[in-house]
Amino acid sequence: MNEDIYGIFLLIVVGPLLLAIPALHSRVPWPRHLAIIPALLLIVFPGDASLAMPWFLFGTGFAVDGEVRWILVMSVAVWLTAATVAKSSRRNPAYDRATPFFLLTLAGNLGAVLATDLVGFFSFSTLMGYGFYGLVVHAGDAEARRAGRLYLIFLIVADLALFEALLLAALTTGGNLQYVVVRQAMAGTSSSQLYLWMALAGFALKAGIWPVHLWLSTTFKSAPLSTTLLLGGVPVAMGLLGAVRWLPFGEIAFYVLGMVIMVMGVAAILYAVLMFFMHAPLTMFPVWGTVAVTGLSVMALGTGLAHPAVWRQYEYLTYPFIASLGMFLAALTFAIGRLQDKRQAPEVDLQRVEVLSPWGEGGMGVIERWAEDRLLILRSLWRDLRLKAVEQYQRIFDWGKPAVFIWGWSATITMFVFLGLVFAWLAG
Amino acid sequence: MNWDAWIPLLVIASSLLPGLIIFFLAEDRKRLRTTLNLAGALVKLALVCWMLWGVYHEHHYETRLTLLPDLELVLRAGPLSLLFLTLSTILWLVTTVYAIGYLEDSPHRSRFFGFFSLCVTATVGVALSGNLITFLLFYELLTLSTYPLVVHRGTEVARRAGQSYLVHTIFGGALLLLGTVWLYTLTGTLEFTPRGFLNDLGEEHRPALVIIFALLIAGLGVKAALVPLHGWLPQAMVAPAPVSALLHAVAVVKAGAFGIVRVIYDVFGVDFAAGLGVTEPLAWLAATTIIYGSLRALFQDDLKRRLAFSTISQVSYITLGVAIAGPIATIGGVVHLVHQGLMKITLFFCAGNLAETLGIHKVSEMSGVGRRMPWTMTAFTIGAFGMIGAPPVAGFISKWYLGLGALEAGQEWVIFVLAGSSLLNAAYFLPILHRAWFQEPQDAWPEEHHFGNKETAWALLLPPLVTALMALGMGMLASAPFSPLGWAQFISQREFYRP
Amino acid sequence: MEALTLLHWTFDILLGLGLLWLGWRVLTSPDLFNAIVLFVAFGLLMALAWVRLDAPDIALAEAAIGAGLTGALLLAAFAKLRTVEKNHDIAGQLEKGKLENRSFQWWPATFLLVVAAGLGHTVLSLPHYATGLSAEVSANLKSSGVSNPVTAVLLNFRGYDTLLEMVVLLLALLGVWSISGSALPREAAPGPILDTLSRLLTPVLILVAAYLLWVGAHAPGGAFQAGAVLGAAGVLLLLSGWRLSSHLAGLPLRIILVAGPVAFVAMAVFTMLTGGQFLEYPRAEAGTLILFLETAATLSIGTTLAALFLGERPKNKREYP
Amino acid sequence: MGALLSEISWGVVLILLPLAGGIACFLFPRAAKVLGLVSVFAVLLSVSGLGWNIKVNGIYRHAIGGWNAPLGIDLYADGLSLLMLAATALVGFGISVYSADYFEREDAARFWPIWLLLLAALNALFLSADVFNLYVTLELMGLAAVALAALAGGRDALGGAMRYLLASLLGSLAYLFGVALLYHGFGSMDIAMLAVRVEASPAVWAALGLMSVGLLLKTALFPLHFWLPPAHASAPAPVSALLSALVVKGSFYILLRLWLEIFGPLGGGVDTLFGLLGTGAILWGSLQALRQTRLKLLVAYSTVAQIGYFFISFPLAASAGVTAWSAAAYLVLSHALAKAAMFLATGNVLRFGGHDRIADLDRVVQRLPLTACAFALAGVSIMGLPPSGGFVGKWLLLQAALTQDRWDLVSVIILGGVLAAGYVFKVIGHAFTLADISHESREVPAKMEWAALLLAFGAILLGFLASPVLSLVGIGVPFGVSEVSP
Amino acid sequence: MSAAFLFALVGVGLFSLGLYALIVHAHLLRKILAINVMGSGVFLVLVALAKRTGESQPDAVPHALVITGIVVAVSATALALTLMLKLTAETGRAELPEDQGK
Repeated sequence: MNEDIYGIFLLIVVGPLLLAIPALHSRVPWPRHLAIIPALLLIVFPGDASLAMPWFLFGTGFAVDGEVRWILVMSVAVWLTAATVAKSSRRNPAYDRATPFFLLTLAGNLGAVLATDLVGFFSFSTLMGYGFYGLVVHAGDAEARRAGRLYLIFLIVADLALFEALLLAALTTGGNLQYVVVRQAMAGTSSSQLYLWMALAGFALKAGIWPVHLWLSTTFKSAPLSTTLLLGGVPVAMGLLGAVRWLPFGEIAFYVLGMVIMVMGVAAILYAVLMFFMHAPLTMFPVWGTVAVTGLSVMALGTGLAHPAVWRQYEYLTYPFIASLGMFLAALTFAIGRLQDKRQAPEVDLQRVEVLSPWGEGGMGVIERWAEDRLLILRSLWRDLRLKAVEQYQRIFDWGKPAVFIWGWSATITMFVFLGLVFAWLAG
Repeated sequence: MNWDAWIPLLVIASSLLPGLIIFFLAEDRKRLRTTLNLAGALVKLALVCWMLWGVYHEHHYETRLTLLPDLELVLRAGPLSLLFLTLSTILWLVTTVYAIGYLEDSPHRSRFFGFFSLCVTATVGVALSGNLITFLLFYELLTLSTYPLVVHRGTEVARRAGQSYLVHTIFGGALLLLGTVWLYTLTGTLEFTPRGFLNDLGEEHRPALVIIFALLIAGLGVKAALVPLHGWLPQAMVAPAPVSALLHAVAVVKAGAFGIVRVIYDVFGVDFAAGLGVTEPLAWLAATTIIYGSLRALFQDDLKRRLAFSTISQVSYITLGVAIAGPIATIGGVVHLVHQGLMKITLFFCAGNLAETLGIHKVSEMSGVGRRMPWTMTAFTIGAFGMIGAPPVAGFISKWYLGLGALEAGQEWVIFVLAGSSLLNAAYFLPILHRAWFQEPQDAWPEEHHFGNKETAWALLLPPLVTALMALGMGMLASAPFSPLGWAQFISQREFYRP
Repeated sequence: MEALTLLHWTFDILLGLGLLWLGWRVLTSPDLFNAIVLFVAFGLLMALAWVRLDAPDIALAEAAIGAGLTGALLLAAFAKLRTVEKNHDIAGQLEKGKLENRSFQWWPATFLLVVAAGLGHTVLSLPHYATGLSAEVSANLKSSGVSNPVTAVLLNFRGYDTLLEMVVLLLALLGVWSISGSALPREAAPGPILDTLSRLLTPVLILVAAYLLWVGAHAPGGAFQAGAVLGAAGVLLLLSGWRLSSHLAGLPLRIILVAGPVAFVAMAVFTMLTGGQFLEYPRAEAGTLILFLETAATLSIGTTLAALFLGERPKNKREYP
Repeated sequence: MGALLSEISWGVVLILLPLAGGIACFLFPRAAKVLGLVSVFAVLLSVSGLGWNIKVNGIYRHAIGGWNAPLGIDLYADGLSLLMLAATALVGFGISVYSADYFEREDAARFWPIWLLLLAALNALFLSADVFNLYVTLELMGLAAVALAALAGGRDALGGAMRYLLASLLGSLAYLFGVALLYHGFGSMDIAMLAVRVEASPAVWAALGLMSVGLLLKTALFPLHFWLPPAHASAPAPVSALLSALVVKGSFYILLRLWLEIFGPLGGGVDTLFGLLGTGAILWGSLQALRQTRLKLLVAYSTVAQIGYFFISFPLAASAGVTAWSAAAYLVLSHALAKAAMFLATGNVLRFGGHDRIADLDRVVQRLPLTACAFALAGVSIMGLPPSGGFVGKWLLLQAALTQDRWDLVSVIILGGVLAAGYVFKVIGHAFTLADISHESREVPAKMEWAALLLAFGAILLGFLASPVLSLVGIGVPFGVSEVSP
Repeated sequence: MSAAFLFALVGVGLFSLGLYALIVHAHLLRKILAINVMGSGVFLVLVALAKRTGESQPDAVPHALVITGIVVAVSATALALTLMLKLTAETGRAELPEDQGK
């Protein structure tokens, strides 16, 4: 059984990576779809399978079982959609440049889903993170770069926190970082609280959980649909997945942290609702949706931490929940994105047509440009109509460009203070 | 006839002889020179592989020549020696290929390659040294053979850089000499011994030993670019790219770092050193260097200078690893010797490619270069991610063991240093990557050369790709039996912490 | 006896003071020419002192070499110096030379006074009676081949020193020739008096030299003194304008110049080949061999001294076109 | 073969051979070059013969004229003498090869006889066991050296030579005064006998003072070095090499010998004074060398500095005799080779470019790579970097200083090395500059470049030969019994 | 106090006098004279002290040494004078070039 599935496992991860290279020169047709096929096969393939890879990093492995298949299904669906969406805007030359990143991100995602231990998960999710960065900024405008920068900072800080957690886990278990082993080992050690804090902080940052969600809102403003679609679903799902897999839920009761997390979840939902009403543009809707929904999940996590019994009761729901959550968010983003696209499509395409089609679709172009102008007027009118007061409120929460900067650094600094406090506590 | 005793000497000779011959070749004997260079490198590689196999199976390779009445010149291939030796040998081969491409048609090639081979000879000698005086000998030879390489361009800036290099290294060499002699007068031996040879020394010598340690570390710290002895390194950037690559990745800085490893583990013995209380200050010094180098790197626009400050920072990981004085951290430090070498040499190769192909010297000129030279920049990206410590590039492995080792040794503060350094590394590398991959190129490159439909010459492109792949492979395959990590663990078990 | 001792004492003290005074005058006399003349006088006084010290061999050597030849060298140099300085058109150079440094310098003087006092004390602290090596010398005198102990020491006991001494002379000549270059020997017309004088004196001097050489074996005299006299003859000839004919100025001259050292080297090789030590003469022939050596040495010394006086190397057209 | 080797009295051969060679050169000036080269090579062989002899039979002693010591003169050679003789022969041979192309026709006729007589003088000096005989050899050496120094002619050379001559004569006279005192005090001139008879007395102290001053003056130890730079800097290159590498060592050897045998055991603070002067020499010489703008002067001042190292051994010898003296001996040897190479290299530069201004060396050095290499290698030894003879010497010196906790001397030794690096690289740095060619160049014969290079290489090679060399030097125990090693 | 010591003291005096003149005077001819006077002083010490044998025959060895010394002195003087003349021809002054060293 394992022998049969061996190659496919490898392909799943290595396939997209290998495809990334020819994709640099766009030599392969349909590279994005091609890359997803192995994963698709894996879903269809019946039965559980696992593969140990002792030679990789500190020794890791891949495995498919019922739980993983849920997530896999969600991922494949989301990625397929994204690939298709992206395919439709083929004329965009940024497409070719984005493809490698798309593939890298895909590889990271799939690898993280399949990994059977912490290091594997960490490595692949890091790959995914940097891939996302590429996807976010590949459009290349200033807004995108700003978003990318923010995203990067969060990503790096998150990785640091997770790295820390990893070290603690490795120290406790003596190098074996299988999920099961770690969960059990961490339940009974003094450093488990530090580990929890670190891992939670890391995943919070990665998933864009309030109050460290900021990269999400900025990114959504500027990224193309194929990216936002992914951003909407994948990171949140992966963040939650990571948290569920890394943390000894159900085995440890950590009331304080649980409560803190629950409060954060509530606050996130409140915040999202508030913002949704004040921050009217349609594009941003998925953002607030995401924030709100993740708030919900965070509440769930907090509850699990505070009351392990509750967690154990509903544990069987975890993976379907994560998968459906991801799916839902992606769908939400996609839907709104399509609407958005419909309105913005002429703007983009017209310019491209003008540049790219020398054989004269002149008439059509003129008409479309006229329509575009009208649309622009409409949009500015609409913007002017917004209440001044709303803008004032908005500033309280989101100050725009300076805020991005401040948020980024404050999050980092908090992180360090946090680390220090916990160490002091540990040492004392 | 015991051939095992000759192999270390042959390893030395395999670069020394070609070097000496090359000095006397006419400038236009390109083919012969190339053949000599590559043949030497390949022979050396073969010998090293042979010894790797042998040492793993407990063979002993040792050459002894009398140097002073009671002191011998000892060349010995132990596991630690072989780690550094293998690194030097492989990178010499790669760098030679690169240099052949890089120096196409530039003047004084014979001189360059001659000193280049001498430099490698010295590095190999440093690696194989079996006692402190042999180490000192090759260490100084390294100083002498790199100086001409630093000033190779012959400009005023180069001359000043060379002067700065000399002032630092001569000064350092003097301190090292002093420490060595002093140690010798106390112990009467200088032989590198697993777990040190000072254990039997009386209590009354402790203050002297502390000073000796400081002297040795100061002497080695110059080459290892420990703050505040790092001043020469950024200046030495005026040298041609292969030199910078060799200087920063293999030869010079590594010789310093390797020396520090030797001093702590084979001269003092790590437990003894920790007992003296000297490792902790060293760890702090290394930490300071790590942060300082990264901070300085943030503000450099000149690409090579940025890389140089990055080197300052990264090399101190090695020092930090051994100064933490625990078995796991040691593995991290020692394996970083190799990892940093591969990653940094990749980066320098790429920087050289940019300069040679497009005339790019500054970060601010790199906009959109990823599209013009995708392969080069891919290699660069891998190297940069390795530096940041992102998995699965080799740098991750080093950081992992360093962090784990620090926790194990109860030195939690090191985690902050690592985290801070990673952040800073990201802060100065990621903008480069961003600019290269995502920004629109400018209208024209500063000075563009065309190489047919390739992005650059093969000899320039292959080396960074090879080293980048190796850096990647060493990270991904860290658990494979003959990976540097595996070997570092082997070293730690066999030499440093054998019960 | 008392009176004689007193007389001797008085004489010795006066002689010593005279030496000191002359030495002082030589070094401080304002006029360089006067200084040189005084130096010759000083040398003669030194010779007197040697006699008082029972060192007639040295007295002879001093008179001939120290006073005579050195004086001649100094005077010749002085004359040339005047020409050179005139050529350089620096009027009053010599006058300046006269006047230079007349002021007394206290620091060196004080310092040297201390040194002199210290050395004086040292000398006085030496034992009042010491035989040195005189016992050994007289014990071995018989087997040395000569009966004059000084000659025995010079040519036999410490013959090696003498060998090197010959080399010193040769070397000085080589140095002088090397520095001052070569010139074609040019005959100058001598004044009538000098001409006559030299014609009369030269044979006499050669005879004296031969006598000194011969007598050196058992009485004061010997190769150096004889050589010096021979040299004086050469100087006289040179002063009177005589020059070596140019075909003799090459190899033949050089052979004569090195005859001394060559004789020594030959002797050394000979003695060693016959199974002895370096310069170990067979006892029986020692006297003869020493005489042979001395003859060669005398020739060389005389010629060398004369050549030193001449300064430039006599040019030989065939060898140095 | 062995019998033949030990049959011949090589010491005598060593003296007579160059002597005869010199005379032959003088007699047949046209063949001077060939005769000279043959003689020097024969001397080299004879030194090997003597070395073999000493190695087999121990100390070499030869009573000249069959009279034994107090009355006659003895030749004496132990390891130390052998070392000096070997250094002389080796360096002398290198310089001779160089000179064969350096001097032409008339100059050759002037150079060769004097040089061979100088060689004879040096050999005689190193073999002598009699203080007065040493005086004669000293004079012989001094006059020959002066004659050579003046060889170039011209204002600088003549001035330098004149100053040198005066200093040399003064030194000899002071030495002779010391000889007089020793003889009249103790009735012998044989060093070994004096060593037995001498006891502390005013005569000995005065003799020590006079002889030391005289010999220091000739050795050019700071502050009595004033004559050296002008003389060494203005002489023709091979002559400068001879003067710096060998002649200075002659008087040092006498001082060392007298100290070891006669004065050293008496104690007193003179060794401290020597140490101080040595320190002064190292610092002053190095700093002056750093300041020079002309290459030859730089090298000459480097000699002043290096001489200082020899004298550092004196204060250290009290309790680490063998190490300190071995260090001195090794430094003398390696300095001889290295400094000769340096001066020869300088000569090449001077011939090629017509000047030796350091700032304008640029292409001169670049187009004479072998010469540059020779200079650099010699520099390595001068700096005391490994692997080189200089390094071994400094290592031993440091070892001796450290076992006695003489931190003052340790710091001076280290500092001297750093300063030396400063001035050596001041020159080498110019090998790589890109300045335009600003002069007419003249061909430099390959032999001249190789001679310099091989000498320099010898200095490096010495770094690997410490053990055999030091064991040879130890024959006859010139440095006393070894102290307990650490 | 005997004649031996008297003349030895005179020798010391001459040595010191000569040294003083050597240091103080700039003119080369004067320096050469000074060296000669010094030499005479040393010779005097050597020979005078040889008279301490207590017999009529003094120690012969120093005598031989002094004869050797006298020849050395004259050789050196000749060389020095030649050098002086050449130097003067170059510089116009019979003094050491003051711009070097010292």
